[in-house]
Amino acid sequence: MAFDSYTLRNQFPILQQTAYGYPLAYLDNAATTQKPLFVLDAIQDYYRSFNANVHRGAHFLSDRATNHFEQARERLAHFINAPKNSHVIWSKGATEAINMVAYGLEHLLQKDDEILITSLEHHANLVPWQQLAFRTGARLRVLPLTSNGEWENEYQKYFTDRTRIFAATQVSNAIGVSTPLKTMIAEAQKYHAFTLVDGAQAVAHYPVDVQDIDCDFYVFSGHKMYGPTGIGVLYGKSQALEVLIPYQTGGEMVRHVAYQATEFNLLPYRLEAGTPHIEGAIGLAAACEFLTQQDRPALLAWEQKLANHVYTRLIKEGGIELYSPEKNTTLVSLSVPNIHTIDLNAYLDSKGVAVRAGSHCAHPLMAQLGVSGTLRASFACYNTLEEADQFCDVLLEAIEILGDD
Amino acid sequence: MAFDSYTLRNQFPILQQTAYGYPLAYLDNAATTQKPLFVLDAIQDYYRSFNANVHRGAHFLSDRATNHFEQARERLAHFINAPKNSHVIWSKGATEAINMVAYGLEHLLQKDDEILITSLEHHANLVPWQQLAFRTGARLRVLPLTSNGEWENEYQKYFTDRTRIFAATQVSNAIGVSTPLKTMIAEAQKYHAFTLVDGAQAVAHYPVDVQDIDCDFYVFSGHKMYGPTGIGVLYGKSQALEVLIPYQTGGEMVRHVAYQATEFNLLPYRLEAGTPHIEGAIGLAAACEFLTQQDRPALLAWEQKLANHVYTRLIKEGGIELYSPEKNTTLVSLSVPNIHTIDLNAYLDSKGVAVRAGSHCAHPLMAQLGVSGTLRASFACYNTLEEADQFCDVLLEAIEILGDD
Amino acid sequence: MTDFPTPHTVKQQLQACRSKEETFKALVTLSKALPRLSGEEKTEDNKIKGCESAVWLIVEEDAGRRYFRADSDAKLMRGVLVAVISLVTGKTQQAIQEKDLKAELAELNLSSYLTSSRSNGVLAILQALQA
Amino acid sequence: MTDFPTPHTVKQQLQACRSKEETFKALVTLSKALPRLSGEEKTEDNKIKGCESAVWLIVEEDAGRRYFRADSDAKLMRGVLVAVISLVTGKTQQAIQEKDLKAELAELNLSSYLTSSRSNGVLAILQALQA
Ligand SMILES: Cc1ncc(COP(=O)(O)O)c(C=O)c1O
Ligand SMILES: Cc1ncc(COP(=O)(O)O)c(C=O)c1O
Repeated sequence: MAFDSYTLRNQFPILQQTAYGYPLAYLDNAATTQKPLFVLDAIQDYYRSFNANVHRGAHFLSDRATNHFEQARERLAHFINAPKNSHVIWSKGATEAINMVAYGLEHLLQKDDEILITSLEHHANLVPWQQLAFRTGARLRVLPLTSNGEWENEYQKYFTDRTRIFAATQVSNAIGVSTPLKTMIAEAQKYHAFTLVDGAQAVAHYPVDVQDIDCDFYVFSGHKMYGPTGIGVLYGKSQALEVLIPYQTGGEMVRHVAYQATEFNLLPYRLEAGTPHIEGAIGLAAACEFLTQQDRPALLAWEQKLANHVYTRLIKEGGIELYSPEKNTTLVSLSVPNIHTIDLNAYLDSKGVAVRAGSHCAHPLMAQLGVSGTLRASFACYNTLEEADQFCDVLLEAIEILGDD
Repeated sequence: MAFDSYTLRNQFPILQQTAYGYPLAYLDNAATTQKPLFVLDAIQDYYRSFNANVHRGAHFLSDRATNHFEQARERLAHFINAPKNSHVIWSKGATEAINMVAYGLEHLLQKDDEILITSLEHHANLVPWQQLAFRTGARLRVLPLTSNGEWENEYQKYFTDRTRIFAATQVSNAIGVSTPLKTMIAEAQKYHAFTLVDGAQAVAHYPVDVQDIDCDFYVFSGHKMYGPTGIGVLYGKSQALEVLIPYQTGGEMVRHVAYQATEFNLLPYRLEAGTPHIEGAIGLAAACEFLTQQDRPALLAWEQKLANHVYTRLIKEGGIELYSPEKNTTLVSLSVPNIHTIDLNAYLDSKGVAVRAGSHCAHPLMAQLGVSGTLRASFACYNTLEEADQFCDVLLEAIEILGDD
Repeated sequence: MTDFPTPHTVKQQLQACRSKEETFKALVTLSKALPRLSGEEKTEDNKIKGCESAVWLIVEEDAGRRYFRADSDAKLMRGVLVAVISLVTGKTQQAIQEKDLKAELAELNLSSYLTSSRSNGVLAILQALQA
Repeated sequence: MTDFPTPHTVKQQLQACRSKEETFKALVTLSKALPRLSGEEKTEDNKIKGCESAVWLIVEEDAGRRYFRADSDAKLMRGVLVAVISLVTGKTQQAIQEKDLKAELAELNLSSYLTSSRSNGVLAILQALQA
């Protein structure tokens, strides 16, 4: 394989530590990834050399800050193949981006209109739509996807002439399956619904082409793709962004303000009130550059190999329920009958293995699977086969100790 | 004086550079401040040692990240003398915090209710209220303050039984005057109005005691007080925060989610949807610590001395209109008849002086002053008398060259 | 199902642990001493809010003394419940309220249950016990 | 009020500048060559959106050639306007559109007017000239 995770790890100083005397195996990457030195250096460089407020100033530092900030937007546009920079709106993260759309479309929704989501959604791509439905009298409908991420038989009946918004995740954070995104979007388009894709779990692993997906909106968070916290992106087609009522108002997003009326600015600024998270935008652009410099197919193949390795070892053991697919995923999600995932988690932690237990912010999906939660090990490019084995070994040990009744 | 800005400057590597061959005099601190090494180190330390997602995880790194994140909240609470940590809600900045309140109170507003602001407000503390008024049929009223920040004669008539919200800045970003905050708040309380104070220009300079001010809400941005970008605070009294409808929904802010209904979490989490800006919170707490370690009265006295020095030099020259007060302010705001502030700004920049020209996001205030914009030099603790003189010298040179007709 | 242990036994068992692994094993052993609640007893009212695992707590009073029964769907939490309950059961409300339970848990090597991310759980239980 | 300078004079004056300060002085000199617009000509329609200072532009056509008159409330901007207009005035629309105005401004030491924070202004003017 063209790439070597052991070399790449040198970019991540945080991984070179022990936890309670054990090597730290950080397998909680679907929650947040670690940051390469390349990103940390970009942040330091910003604050040490050219920090200033953007757009409004005209001096040595503010010119440089503005140039870097707008170049960051350009890099992000390039990263997801957006046709123009102005399609990239900075947000705090995926959650804020979805809320921006839910708020911005409210004026177009009427009683008995329908908002369609899938059964695999994270709360971030569910609660904003549910609350929007409550406010407008629209109905929230749920497209049932099987736990393999496939369509149910009669999915057609969920799309109707009243479907105004269709929001779907690209990859499930809880069980790692990918959804049949392009066909779902195409189906929604037949009904002229606005389409939003939650790419939070996709961007770190898969190449994303928003023009190919052809959705109206695409959202993601920087911190899940090797970038800083507090920054994310709302991508939108021009016409889609144009109809959004600005979610926030204030400085930067206005042309002229009088007490009686305010004239808003053009895109992208119209949707970016206040001083932006300049450091975050520059750091996230550095994360894109870091990823672009890698052999991305090799990275993905490696992450999938680690997940598959764990899947294969555990399925052989028996007595473990696996919810993630065997292949083509970068995480493993499981439960063990009669042992609480929180107990497994605590035991794994005590031996240096960082994973996540619980509902993964997807209560309805857990209900559908018939569990209160799962244990999730999620991989990033810097993880190693040793870490995958450390997870399996300690998990089996935990089952032995905790299963003792 | 107990403090020495030349020593303090060593904490700010960005200031040790030249612009076009001239020493860089960064006098645009009201737009954003530079960050001390103490803050930069806290950011690096976070990403290099304990970056993880907070609250939802239970492992070595997430425990440490959560502890630091919640300690950051505690430090902020302490910094503004909030009675409990849960009164501190993280926001993207002052702008988002004001929008959170404007959105959250909408359900309490009726047609013909009144929202009262002052004539000194930044667009961030104006447009959200104006738009709220448009949405609800409430009236936006403007309490006229003189350009000395004093009450107009008949201010009483602006407070009425219909005044539901009173929002005022503590310090004007455009002209540097302080408002008669406590008496205004007390007046608003007589009418049981919700009170919000925009502290964006206050926190870096003045000690803030929210219990003493006794406002319902107090907002500010981290980047204007030596902290990172993308982070700020919404402080609120318990009862005030409790009535806010959550502005954003999604993960973290929920207790339980079903398709039919969602149970929200307790404060502060109820108002913090999604993965927070963890680095930002930790960096901002470091900025508070940095400030707390200084002799703050000495810092303020120094900043005021610099502003007063410039004021005194320029007033002697004649032909310059000064809008900021002579004393008790940390900035100088001016215009020169027949010379556009943008031209002055460009000339100053060419000699390394970074100031700001324009309306300072306060169009209505500019209209009141009868100018299209002003030139503003704003000081921070690391500025020097040499820089203040560099500003005056280059400004006078600019007036000579540009005034030549 | 063993007898409900005394604070002394709990202390001995937990303080002897030299690693997290040993603490877990000890908590598993302790957990077996917790009489499980019946389905009907696991009501919403008895549920303690803010725990990552489901925890139910029933307080009974007899002659001025308080007795606690509890359950959880997580085994280690049941072990923790045995430890905490051993510290307070059979005492008067006032005696319970005067205790510094956080400090006592820390002495039992259980302080990792008191960090802010997990505390939601155990701190809420302590509050319920001292209510 | 001097004659409207030729591209050649503009080039000579601006390319001779060895510092930003000299460029400013040259722009001030150039600005004097710009005939000011009357109050009535400064309409909202003639105003170019997106400039930090107010800029008005009037296009007139005569025998297939375009002539530009402009004004601004900022003096340096008036100097810049003289420079840009000298490059295009009296030419056909097609000839104007074929020009790489950004590159020509850069040659005139005016590239600092083309950075993204200030560009709003000058880039909007170039667009209007080439429309
Ligand atoms: C008085 C005042 N209020 C509000 C703001 C908005 O702050 P931010 O842009 O950080 O949200 C500013 C800063 O521009 C300000 O000076
Ligand atoms: C699929 C999915 N959508 C949305 C989110 C929300 O992202 P954030 O918390 O960064 O806003 C997450 C992450 O938690 C996620 O996994």
